[in-house]
Amino acid sequence: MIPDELRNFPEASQLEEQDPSVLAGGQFDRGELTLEVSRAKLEAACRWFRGRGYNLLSSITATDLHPIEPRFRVVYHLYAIAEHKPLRLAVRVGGADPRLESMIPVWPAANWYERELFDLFGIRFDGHPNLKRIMLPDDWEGHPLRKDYPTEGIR
Amino acid sequence: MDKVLFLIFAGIAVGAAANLLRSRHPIHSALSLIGVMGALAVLYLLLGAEFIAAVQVIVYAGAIMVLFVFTIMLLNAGAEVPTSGSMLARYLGIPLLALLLLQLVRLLLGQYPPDQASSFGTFVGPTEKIGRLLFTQYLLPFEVTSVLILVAVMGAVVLAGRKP
Amino acid sequence: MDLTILIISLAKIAVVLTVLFTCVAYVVWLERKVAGRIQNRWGPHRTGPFGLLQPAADFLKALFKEDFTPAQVQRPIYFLAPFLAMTLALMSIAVIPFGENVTIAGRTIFFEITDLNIGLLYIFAVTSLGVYGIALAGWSSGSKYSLMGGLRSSAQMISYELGLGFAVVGVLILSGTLSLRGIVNAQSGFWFGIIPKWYIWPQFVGFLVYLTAAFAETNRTPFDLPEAEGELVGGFHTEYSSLKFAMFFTAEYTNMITVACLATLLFFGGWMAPLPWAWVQHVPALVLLGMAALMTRTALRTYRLERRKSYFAVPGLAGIVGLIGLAFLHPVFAAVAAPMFWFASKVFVFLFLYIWVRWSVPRFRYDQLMHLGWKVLLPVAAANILITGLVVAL
Amino acid sequence: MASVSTPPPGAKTMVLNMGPQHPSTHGVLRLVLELDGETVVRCEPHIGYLHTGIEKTAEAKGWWQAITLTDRIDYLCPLTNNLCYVLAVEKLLGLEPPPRAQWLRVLLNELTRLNSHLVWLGTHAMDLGAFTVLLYAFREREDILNMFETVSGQRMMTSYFRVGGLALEPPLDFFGRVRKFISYFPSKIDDYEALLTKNRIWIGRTKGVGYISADDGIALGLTGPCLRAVGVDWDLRKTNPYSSYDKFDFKVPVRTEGDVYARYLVRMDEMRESTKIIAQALEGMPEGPVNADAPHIVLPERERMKTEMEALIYHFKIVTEGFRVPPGEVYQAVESPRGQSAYYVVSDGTTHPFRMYVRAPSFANLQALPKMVEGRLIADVVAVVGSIDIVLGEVDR
Repeated sequence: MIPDELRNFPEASQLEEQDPSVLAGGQFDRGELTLEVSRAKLEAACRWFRGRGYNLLSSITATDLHPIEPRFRVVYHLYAIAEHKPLRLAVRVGGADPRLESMIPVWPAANWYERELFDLFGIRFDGHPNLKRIMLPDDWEGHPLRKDYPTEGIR
Repeated sequence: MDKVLFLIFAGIAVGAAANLLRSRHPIHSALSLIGVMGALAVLYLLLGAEFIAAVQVIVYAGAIMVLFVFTIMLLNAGAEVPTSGSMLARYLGIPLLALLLLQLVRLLLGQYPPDQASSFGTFVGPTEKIGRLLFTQYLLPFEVTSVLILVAVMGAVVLAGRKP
Repeated sequence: MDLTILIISLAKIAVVLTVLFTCVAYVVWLERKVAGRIQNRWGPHRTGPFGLLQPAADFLKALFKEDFTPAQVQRPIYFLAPFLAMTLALMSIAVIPFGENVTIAGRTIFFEITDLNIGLLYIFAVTSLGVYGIALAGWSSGSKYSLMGGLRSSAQMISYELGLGFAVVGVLILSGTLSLRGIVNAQSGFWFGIIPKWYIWPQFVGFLVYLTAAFAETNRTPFDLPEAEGELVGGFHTEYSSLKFAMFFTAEYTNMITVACLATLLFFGGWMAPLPWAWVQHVPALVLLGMAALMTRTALRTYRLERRKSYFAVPGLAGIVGLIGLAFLHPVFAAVAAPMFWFASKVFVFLFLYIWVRWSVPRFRYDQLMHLGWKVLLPVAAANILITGLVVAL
Repeated sequence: MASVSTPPPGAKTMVLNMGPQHPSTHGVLRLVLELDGETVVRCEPHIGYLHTGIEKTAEAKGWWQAITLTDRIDYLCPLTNNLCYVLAVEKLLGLEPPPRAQWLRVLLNELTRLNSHLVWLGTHAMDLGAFTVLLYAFREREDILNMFETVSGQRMMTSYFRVGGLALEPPLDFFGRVRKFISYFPSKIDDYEALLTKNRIWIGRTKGVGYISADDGIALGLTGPCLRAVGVDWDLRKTNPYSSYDKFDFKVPVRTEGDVYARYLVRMDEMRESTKIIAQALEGMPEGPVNADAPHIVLPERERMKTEMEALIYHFKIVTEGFRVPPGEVYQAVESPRGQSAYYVVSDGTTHPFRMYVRAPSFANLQALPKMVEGRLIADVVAVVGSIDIVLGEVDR
């Protein structure tokens, strides 16, 4: 279900028409369109947007909303190069076993971003060919960008 | 003076040749071989054959052995592991070698009696003479050799160019 | 053999080596100075007047640096390689004549260590061995970068050795001798009373091939692939330090001097004066006195501007140069030294060209280098031989 | 980092560790190359040697303190990163800086672009053996750094932009210096081009090397000059203008060859275009304040702070606890010299960023490296790394 204000955006309304269970919400705030995608339908949604011309994956990142569950909010920043249009897809992942499908088949650029998320947030990506730490040493313990990661004292 | 130099470089040649056989590492063996060739070149020089001496160094030491060393480096060959070898070689090797050397000495002495020492400086040395001989008397062998080399080169190119 | 000849030979070797080492040191200085000017900076200028003591400082630095031997090296060869490189580089200077033989008071002075009748072949023999120093250094260092540097250099030197050899055959056909002195003597005289009969004119193509191959043979930019610092860190000398590194360095610059000498001898008439007129004999004196005057001017200006303590070093230098210049006015001294002056000037021009090119162009890629060597230089050189042979035969 | 990849036993390849200490990896990049002779069979970049946790640090800083962190991300174009972050925060606040500040930001950003491209040009040329270009390029870069010093007091870590405007009005002789600089700079570009553009060796080393197709480039997230060199006309300054870039007249150089030479030409042309933008910015520089009229966000001038009670109170409040930013999230992208540089900033309504994510163009561009070098020679790796123009500080953050 999406808020009414988003019905004006063809991306949102068309996807909603096709499969009402894909979009879980969204907003248009400060000139940026955000669409919340339901966790189960992430890959389908990404493929759909890729087909709509959103060919450049600008970045994948996440926010840790720690005490709140589902804890992680993973965002995909897309651009449609032909139309110069940005778009943000967001998906919520629970903290117990944070897992998502890898988007490498849709956008090969997702490779390192997913490794980075795995490294710094501990979110696993199923189907990633090389899910290793990218920034930190391989024997590092913990995921520093989580809000419950200690920022002072001896780790 | 010449005799001293001859003895020095003959000694180097023999020593390097012995080292060539003794070394376990292919690079060391190759280097010893280069040493042998260098010493031989000096011996040619002492005989007054400057051209052959220079060609010896350029062709053998400078080109062929470089390729040897190149290949050894490329294959990154390690030291050889000594094998126990056959009993035959162990017990018969040195006697047979001695026999061979004796035979050689006998032959050489028969050919050139010791009172008839080969003199320095009468070798067919000068470049001009060699060039003249190559292009007059030995023209056919010379050309045949070049064709042979050409064939060999083409064969090498065909073999190397073949995709697996 | 006569003992005096032996002593004279040894003395000559000592003198020539001293001069050669000094030249190598100052070619390094020149390289840094010219590179500095090309890149709008000063180059060395702190040590002595015009930074002239920089080579000594460099040498001392190399001497006192820690001589580090990595653990993975193949020991005897690792130590042998720099000696090999330097010795072979120094050996080729033995047959290079620097000036005309002069007879003074019934004694002929030979301006070379030995006049070998196959001088040119000797040089090619020695330079063809030069590759061992580099190849073995690369292999024995036990580092992949060094190994690749060594391999590249072997391949490169074999390839360009051919081009180099082919390039000079034209000269050999024209001169009919392998002796370097003979080749120079064959170039005496002038066409139309003005154009010197140097082999650069009939053998221009050969000269271009020689020049290119010589760049490659001495591993200078744009052919400095064995040590391409952008790719292979330091190439074959990555793992060398201190004096062992300095030896490779010396070898490189000695080779540069050798090929420059050779180019002068083969294509530019060696020690022959470039113009036929009589006043040309005063040019050395003029040049040296002019240099002295320039130095004096610099010294005066420096003193006026900065009141530097070293202000007497530059005038001293100017005095020495001026005195040599004045000496040229004496006919006997001029007869001995003028050929050497011309020879040195021509070699200097080549060295300058080397440096100029190095700081102006990028580096070739390995396959492009091989392409150039085998598919361009070699056929061109072969065609040059063919044409020269035809022309001479007709 | 990951363990050294070893080829399967019996393979005829050699594994070469290029970096993290290597003259041509532009910092601490490590490339694990699998070589067959001199041909690269496989290339695997390993990064993270310069990871400093800037994103985590930012969460503990106030909104205005985080500006100094952004300099350190890409140390070759600090002002671009300053701008991107500041724009993001301004977007969250709904604040618009006055025109003079916007024009000065454009001017300084283009100077930064020149600065960054000059370093790229010098190091790229040096990697390919043309050493002199480096010193030529650094000569001009020195002038640019001096100009940065006149405005911000710092040569590299400028931190000159503030939320709502600039730190200070630039000193009076600044514009004169810029004017002088752009009067001679085009002839210097000609000098660099004279050394390289038509040089046969340079063309041989770069033309056809490191090719990538437009589709692959977009799929791998390539942006900036690398993307424009494959024929995609996409420059955020034109397509999604920010900070009044839409008021400037400039061309976006695009080439279609997709090789190292095309990237080289695109960047050279960009330098010329940047010079034009700077000239326009100087020409039409609006008068007025350099800070927005938002006393609870922008620090008051020293004079007012010392004479007015209200200004002093605001000053005290901003310095001690900072300012609050309404909750929300923004993704602000700018065109950095290397590509799309973007900041994703999330606010929870407090005085600290809740999350700051940096989309570093080098990070994405570096992903395309294996595609560009596999099957080519080791010497080409150097050329391609140079042409991507990575800054490891930005890759690792």
